[in-house]
Amino acid sequence: MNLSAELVNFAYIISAALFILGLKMLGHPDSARRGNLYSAVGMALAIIVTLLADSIVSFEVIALATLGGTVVGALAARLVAMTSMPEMVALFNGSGGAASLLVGWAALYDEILGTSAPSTFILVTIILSILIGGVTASGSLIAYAKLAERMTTAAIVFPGQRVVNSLILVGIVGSSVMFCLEPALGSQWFWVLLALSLVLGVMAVIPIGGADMPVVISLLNSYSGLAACAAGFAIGNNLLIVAGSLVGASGIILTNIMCKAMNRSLANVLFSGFGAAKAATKVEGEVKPIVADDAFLILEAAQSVTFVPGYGMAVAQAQHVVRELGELLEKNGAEVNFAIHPVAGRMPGHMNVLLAEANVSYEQLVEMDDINPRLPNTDVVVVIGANDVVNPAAREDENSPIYGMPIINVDHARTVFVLKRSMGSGFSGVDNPLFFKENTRMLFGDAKQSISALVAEFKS
Amino acid sequence: MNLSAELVNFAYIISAALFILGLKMLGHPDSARRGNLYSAVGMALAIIVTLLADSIVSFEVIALATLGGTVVGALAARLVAMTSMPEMVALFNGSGGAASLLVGWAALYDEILGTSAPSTFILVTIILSILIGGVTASGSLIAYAKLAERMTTAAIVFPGQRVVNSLILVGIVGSSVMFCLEPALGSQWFWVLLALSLVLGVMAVIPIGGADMPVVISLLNSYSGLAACAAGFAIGNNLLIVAGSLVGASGIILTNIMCKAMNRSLANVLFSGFGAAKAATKVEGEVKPIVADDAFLILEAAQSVTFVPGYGMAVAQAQHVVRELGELLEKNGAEVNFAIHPVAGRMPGHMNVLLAEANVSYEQLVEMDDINPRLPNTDVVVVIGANDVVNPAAREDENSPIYGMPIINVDHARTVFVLKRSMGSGFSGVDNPLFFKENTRMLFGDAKQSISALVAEFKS
Amino acid sequence: MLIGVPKETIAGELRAPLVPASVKKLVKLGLEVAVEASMGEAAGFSDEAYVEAGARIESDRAALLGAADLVLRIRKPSDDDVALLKSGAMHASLLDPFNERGLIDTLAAKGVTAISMEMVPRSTRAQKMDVLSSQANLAGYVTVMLAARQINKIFPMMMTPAGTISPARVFIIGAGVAGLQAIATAKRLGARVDAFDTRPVVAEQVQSLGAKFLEIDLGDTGQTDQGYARELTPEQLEKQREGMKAAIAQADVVITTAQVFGRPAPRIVGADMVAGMRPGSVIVDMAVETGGNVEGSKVGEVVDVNGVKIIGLGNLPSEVAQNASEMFSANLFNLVDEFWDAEGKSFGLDLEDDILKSCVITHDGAIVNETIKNL
Amino acid sequence: MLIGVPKETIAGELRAPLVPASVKKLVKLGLEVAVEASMGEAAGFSDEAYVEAGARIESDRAALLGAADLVLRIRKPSDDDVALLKSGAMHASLLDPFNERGLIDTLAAKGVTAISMEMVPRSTRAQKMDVLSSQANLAGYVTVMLAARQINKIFPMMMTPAGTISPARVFIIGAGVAGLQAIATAKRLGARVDAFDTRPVVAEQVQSLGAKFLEIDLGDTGQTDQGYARELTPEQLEKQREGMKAAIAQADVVITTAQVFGRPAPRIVGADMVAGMRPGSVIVDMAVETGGNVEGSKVGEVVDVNGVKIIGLGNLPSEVAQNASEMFSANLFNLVDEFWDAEGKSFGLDLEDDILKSCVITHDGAIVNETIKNL
Amino acid sequence: MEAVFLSFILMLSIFLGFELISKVPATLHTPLMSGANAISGITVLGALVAAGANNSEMATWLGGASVFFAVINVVGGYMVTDRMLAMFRKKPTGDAA
Amino acid sequence: MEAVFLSFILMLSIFLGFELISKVPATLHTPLMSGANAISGITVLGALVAAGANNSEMATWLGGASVFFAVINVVGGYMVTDRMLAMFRKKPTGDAA
Ligand SMILES: NC(=O)c1ccc[n+]([C@@H]2O[C@H](COP(=O)([O-])OP(=O)(O)OC[C@H]3O[C@@H](n4cnc5c(N)ncnc54)[C@H](OP(=O)(O)O)[C@@H]3O)[C@@H](O)[C@H]2O)c1
Ligand SMILES: NC(=O)c1ccc[n+]([C@@H]2O[C@H](COP(=O)([O-])OP(=O)(O)OC[C@H]3O[C@@H](n4cnc5c(N)ncnc54)[C@H](OP(=O)(O)O)[C@@H]3O)[C@@H](O)[C@H]2O)c1
Ligand SMILES: NC(=O)c1ccc[n+]([C@@H]2O[C@H](COP(=O)([O-])OP(=O)(O)OC[C@H]3O[C@@H](n4cnc5c(N)ncnc54)[C@H](O)[C@@H]3O)[C@@H](O)[C@H]2O)c1
Ligand SMILES: NC(=O)c1ccc[n+]([C@@H]2O[C@H](COP(=O)([O-])OP(=O)(O)OC[C@H]3O[C@@H](n4cnc5c(N)ncnc54)[C@H](O)[C@@H]3O)[C@@H](O)[C@H]2O)c1
Repeated sequence: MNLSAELVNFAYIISAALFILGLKMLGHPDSARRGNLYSAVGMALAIIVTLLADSIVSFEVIALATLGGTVVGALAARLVAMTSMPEMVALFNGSGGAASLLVGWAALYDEILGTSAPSTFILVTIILSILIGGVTASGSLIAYAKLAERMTTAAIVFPGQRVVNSLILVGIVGSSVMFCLEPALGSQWFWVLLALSLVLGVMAVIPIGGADMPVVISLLNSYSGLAACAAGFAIGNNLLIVAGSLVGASGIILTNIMCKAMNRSLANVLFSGFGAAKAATKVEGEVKPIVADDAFLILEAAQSVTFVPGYGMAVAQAQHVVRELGELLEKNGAEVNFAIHPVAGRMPGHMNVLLAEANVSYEQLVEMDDINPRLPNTDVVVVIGANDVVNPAAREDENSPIYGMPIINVDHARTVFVLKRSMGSGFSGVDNPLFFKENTRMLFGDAKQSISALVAEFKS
Repeated sequence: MNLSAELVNFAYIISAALFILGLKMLGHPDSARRGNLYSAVGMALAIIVTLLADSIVSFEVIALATLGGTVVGALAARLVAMTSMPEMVALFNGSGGAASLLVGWAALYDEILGTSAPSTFILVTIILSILIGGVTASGSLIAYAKLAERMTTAAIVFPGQRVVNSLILVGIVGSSVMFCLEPALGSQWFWVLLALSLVLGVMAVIPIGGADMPVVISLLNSYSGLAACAAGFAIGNNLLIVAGSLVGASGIILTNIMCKAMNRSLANVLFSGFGAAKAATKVEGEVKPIVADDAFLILEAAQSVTFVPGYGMAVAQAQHVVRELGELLEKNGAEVNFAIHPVAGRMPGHMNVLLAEANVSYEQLVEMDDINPRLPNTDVVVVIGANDVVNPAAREDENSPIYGMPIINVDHARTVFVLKRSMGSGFSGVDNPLFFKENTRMLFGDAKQSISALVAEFKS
Repeated sequence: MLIGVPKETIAGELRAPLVPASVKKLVKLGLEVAVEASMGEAAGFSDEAYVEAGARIESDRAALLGAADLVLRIRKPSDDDVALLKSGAMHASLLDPFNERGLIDTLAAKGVTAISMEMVPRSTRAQKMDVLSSQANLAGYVTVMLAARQINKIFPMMMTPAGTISPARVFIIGAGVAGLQAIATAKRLGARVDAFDTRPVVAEQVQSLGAKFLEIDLGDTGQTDQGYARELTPEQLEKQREGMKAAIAQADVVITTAQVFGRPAPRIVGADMVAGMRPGSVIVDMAVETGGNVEGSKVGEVVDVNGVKIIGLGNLPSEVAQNASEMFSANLFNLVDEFWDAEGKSFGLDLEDDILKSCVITHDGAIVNETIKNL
Repeated sequence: MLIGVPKETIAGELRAPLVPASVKKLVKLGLEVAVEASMGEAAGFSDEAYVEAGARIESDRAALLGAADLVLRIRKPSDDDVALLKSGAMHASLLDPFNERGLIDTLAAKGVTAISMEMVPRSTRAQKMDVLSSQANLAGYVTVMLAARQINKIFPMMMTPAGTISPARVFIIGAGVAGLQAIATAKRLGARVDAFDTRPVVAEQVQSLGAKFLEIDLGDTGQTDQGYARELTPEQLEKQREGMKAAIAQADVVITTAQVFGRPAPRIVGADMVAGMRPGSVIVDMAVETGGNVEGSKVGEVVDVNGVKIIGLGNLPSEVAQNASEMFSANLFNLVDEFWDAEGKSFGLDLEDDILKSCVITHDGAIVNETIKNL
Repeated sequence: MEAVFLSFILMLSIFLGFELISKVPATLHTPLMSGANAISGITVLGALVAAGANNSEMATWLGGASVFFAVINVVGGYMVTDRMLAMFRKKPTGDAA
Repeated sequence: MEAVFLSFILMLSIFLGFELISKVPATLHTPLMSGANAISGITVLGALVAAGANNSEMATWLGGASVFFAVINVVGGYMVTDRMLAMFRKKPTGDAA
């Protein structure tokens, strides 16, 4: 049965619609599994109609390769331990990249051996497909190795890294140009390009630490979408373009979201290989503000959250929204505490009055001495309009007027959000070095409004 | 300057992107105005490149028509009173429909006078363009007349309406088929089609009451998008297709949203012309459940909201979320009250304790005798786990054990939401006819969860 | 029709059966009102206020009672007062009819139509006339205030520079109207509150106020169709005591409000349980007037048992006499209003009516109430 | 080093300066503690508890005071007690140094190092030793409980079948530590609360508790760098009285806590203002011991002025003696702990230290405190 | 093949339309409708081609008329939308509500 | 002209991709990534054409290899995603939290 190109393409439209639906549904916990199924159906449809199209004449190689791929893929997916999923995804992604590279390479044969001379546009798309495919393939392999701890998970940095990387880039651009000018099957420029693409993938991933790998995989995933898209241009296939660009765009967004959840910027990851050596020396005394959107992502990923309320919570009358945020966090699976400093507020028991009014249960209130040993294992501390009671100067600065006062050591937690309206000081008028610490983020604004914004994020 | 088709189309891509951005931004209050500007820029770009394209050779008619259209459009937009905006939009929409109709018609000339015989596909798209354009044009005119009170705003219903409408539909299908079989410029089938399209538009809108007009206009707006889309197919213009289908799809969604805000179903509006006569006889004793999404839309549009808490609010411990919802409604511009029935709850002052705990100010609490006269002018009453205290049987049913007890007459309000878990009765064990009233919607579920869902909607 | 309101004579009774606001409403209905001089003084309502509201002040008690068609008062009348009533007059007040058979007979003999306010049924419709509810509600509030004054601790939790004060633990036995209000008040003040009641439906009500309900499996308990508790069997009572022991020992404050309608209050807290409490803690026995829930409690006294103070103050609503009078008065007004025939200018004494059937005790020289007649 | 804790002798003083929990901590630091027999009884702490915590019970007061290196107590010592002290001993208690020049001189003459607890500075660091704060906090709570017991109304709003009870209006004058806690407590009980203070920073603090701040324009008022109020000029005081008149007349409860450190309390509520209040309403004058904010208030009495009750109870923290003792004791412990040199096993009496500089009054036979010396 | 591409575009546009207008506050319903209506004036492109291509006289006149109507829709639509949106001043953010 | 259509499609797909993945709960990051990765296995179509079109031997072998890799990506990707998602049982809705 041979389908006309029109029919095939209409089937592709349906496939594309199924991919779109699938992606949409993957974003909601309730529908995610069904979404994956939809997308798989779309894929199956696309493959079937492609096989039935009249452009395919021999099936032996296809059958063999498909069988092999299916067995490998299925076994890998089945047998891998639940905990090794991420590295498995990296490997799959890498094979997708390899496939794009090979498709581009094969297209090169068709084009160059074809009737007319290949247009530059086609050549460029082919080169892109090979380049991005190559980067994805080798990069994913490295990511896999890091995640599976087959190599050091630490960032690999060496002097002159930036120079080397720049040289590689120059080499890629140069060989691409040369190849376009003189496209030939055995061209040495082609081999240079191929090799450099693979090397670039390796170089891009090695300077990134193991903890950042999920972000890298997400990014490589986005790349593999772009590679498919480029391949689509190269061989004139709409579905490759649609599906590829969908994956490319959504992958970038997802990467961005994941970056935020890890409290890093996308640029930081994108160019980490070229700036990692520099990033180590941070300016002391820099204030890092954060907006509610980003704070939400970090809170959402947190396993343990401790609130430290102070006078500012009372001024903002934020106790009700704070309790609500606490409930939402608990529903999200986090352990939530309220650490009460004895002198927080403006009268003894000020925080107790407010939190009781908001119906925070007594069980969640923790005294300073009990919370301090637990803070180093706390993911996020949210300081709500407190200042003096979390001022590390009381611990560190012998000249401070509050030196010696026991404080809540929020700076020992993994991440600290400080919610206040300005950089102003508290009752005692003492400046607070907490605001400048590496792991502190300032969420400026009225505490009630800031917390409400976080609550809104949780509910949407 | 003559632009190549490629260049024109690349410019169209930019225009399309601007439309998409514009529509996206129109959905958020902060960016809406800028969004409209983006979309206008996209339109200007599209018009300019089209004029520069090599397909356009004479400009006199264009110049004249453009001048005329600009003057009329600008004057109308400037001079119309703020209150008459909706009818103005209806008129604009109508002229959009007329334009589509005319483009289709003109395309007919090109096709039939053209070199090859017109394909059926093209003919169908032309007919669609004329049909939808015609319906939009005449329908919008009627909608305008109703809104501007140039004709009766009441629904016009006559016996045999459904028969007439069915005949018109049959006529349209028949004449279309005949025309496709025998396409000719002066064909009587064409005229029949044209006339019936215009009649259909009229028939579709007259049976709809004035209050529903905004929904109808939104729907017609969606139609005019589809008409543009059909015209795009007819003349092979990508931008028409993209912009037209964008408007078509978003218009349908918007219509749906507006329907929900008016507490009606889209089907009800879509087929109102064909079922209006039947809709008058409603089954008595029907319970109408509602989900939080829909309830939200009604609350969002409400100017005055009264909460009536009962024992169920206490059981659900929903007082905090209720206060929050109240605050959100107030921020949204509604007047919010809490009507407290003297015997609500299970101890005297039960509601007071809870609402005070949640920090609802005493000023918002209203006694039964004070709220009752105000209820007929209240948009929405939200009954939160109350039952006996809002049971109209106490007023209406002489045999009821609670006959004679003064109640809060929530059934006098425009819309009543009853939040409870089941159809079960309250403390007194008496069934509640309120649940079956025309203007009552049951929001089933634990009160705290229901209210939280509403709050979440408000925040997203 | 003339309403007569004598001054309460029982010592410590500060409430007034009718406040000026209700007088005004009664006058508007077309009734005449006469009140004994200084009737409302103790509750904060001056004679002038009554006059302003439209009442007549009468200093001669005998004349007042002799002339009235309807006498409104809080406590049951003395025999002397009954003697002064005119035959055929109506009389609405608390009567304690289960225990005052003599008084009932006297009233019947005198031909008085006596309404016992405690017999108003506990239906949704009658709730506005229900003085037991309205007064118990205030009493529940007062119990907590009494406990808060007597105990040497504060109720709320406070984390302060000088250490953390843990919240007082309050345990409330009997979560009827008074018990629930006590729960709410103690919760408001920041205490940690547990409660217990024999009626199973109450658990949800307690939780609806944010307090904890102590689960004790007593087997079948249930309630009457009026919503009152049934009396427990001795075994059940023993089980209950056992189950509550730990809760009482932990508590800083125990408030008991357990009543069984028409019977003496159940004895729930024994001397052993009192002994188990920390010195300095406090027990408020709200049932002290009907026999007491707590062993050793005495009416009108604060008994100190090894440092545990047992407060047995009676007539708690009188402690907030102003509000209590307002509520009692509103209840009486609602009763009159419900049955007042505005056209006929008369009281529609329909003995078939659900409410009147249960609260009118004597009429036309006989005891008409079924429950009381067959006692 | 031996800490000696004599029993308080002043009538009505139920608090104990040191509770067993603190004794345990002191012993752990390496100090010896001796307490007079039955020292903590009134606050609920038995001698056994002290022994268990590691203290020695001493029934001979003279021996106790004569042997102690550091005496801890609540109230200032009598001259007899001072005479018993050994020269060079330290003595920490309230001293009222502004008004007790004679006592200070005696202490200096005896060579005692006397620490005046009220002179502990109001810095963030010293707050844990600040007994004025910790006791005023509890006193603020007690004022509301006193008012709630005395008034014939309830505090919260209630919408009931028998009508709506409007919330009590509470007006609080002076929103320092005690005033703020009074605000919080009254709010918790459901009252409608307004407050006034002369220090402008307080407005925000009042609002942070959900209460309303009464704005009266007094011109420049301000506060000392210790956070205490400055004394008003007579004109300002007049303005204040005028501005508060309406608020007081409306109020069911007025609670006054206004103090000016080291001076007699300002007289704020005059007889005319009391007369303007509704009979049945209540005034609590917390400043009664330092002269009273209210005209007509008497220490230790409830004065009835035309139905308005003016409560002038002194020593309010004693009403919640258990918690008050715990707090006072924690403050004293924190003081010792802060300056205790664990290695040298001695008290680091560094007179250059911010805190000690302001609270040590006499040392080595002389008055060392600048403020007091130059009084 | 063109039909294929156009259908692809149609499908994608419809999905996008749905995604874009998922949740709009009620206050924006009218301006959004009006703004979308202005976009549907895109028919003006078809009208321009019809009026300017000089294919047949009738087509030119029909095209001219359709340019007239389409321009009304475009110009009026954008202007009226802008006027409506100009009324949406941000509410002053008020006190810490 | 084909490039025009393809670009149109690209533009629309990108917008759609952005709209679709606007807010995803953190728990779904990994499965979503994995699911998207499976979709990117769409290269399999190109691979099939390359392997089956019989244009040149080299192209066929390259195509065959790329079919192999692409199929791994597709099959493995969908299956692993499904396995991950199967773990997301809805939490029991618990008490009235
Ligand atoms: N507990 C007591 O009994 C008592 C009594 C008197 C004094 N004190 C003293 O008060 C201090 C208490 O420490 P603390 O950490 O609770 O308070 P704090 O040190 O005074 O700091 C409060 C912080 O809250 C912020 N804030 C104010 N309003 C806000 C709003 N609406 N939204 C967000 N932030 C707001 C302020 O920063 P921005 O202005 O930048 O927003 C301020 O820095 C201690 O120094 C203590 O000694 C305590
Ligand atoms: N105020 C007093 O002093 C007092 C004292 C005793 C008795 N009463 C009586 O109690 C009644 C009070 O009337 P009311 O209207 O407040 O209460 P009600 O008539 O008892 O109705 C309460 C309703 O709340 C619903 N509900 C329970 N839990 C819920 C939850 N978690 N979420 C949502 N809904 C929930 C129940 O319906 P579902 O089960 O379908 O959810 C029930 O129908 C009157 O009859 C009064 O006479 C009053
Ligand atoms: N329908 C109405 O409108 C209305 C009005 C008022 C009250 N009621 C109902 O009547 C019920 C009882 O009212 P009440 O407060 O006047 O009752 P009550 O004063 O007779 O008794 C007080 C409480 O003591 C409890 N009790 C009895 N024996 C006990 C024991 N051994 N241990 C522990 N608790 C014991 C009772 O269950 C009751 O809750 C209320 O809970 C309410 O539901 C209904
Ligand atoms: N730094 C700390 O850790 C710390 C500790 C305790 C207290 N403080 C500060 O010290 C302040 C005062 O504390 P306090 O409560 O012990 O003060 P206080 O007992 O000396 O006075 C009570 C209140 O009365 C007010 N007052 C004086 N004259 C008045 C008048 N004419 N009218 C109305 N009010 C008048 C004062 O302003 C003060 O608020 C507190 O508000 C607090 O901010 C700080």
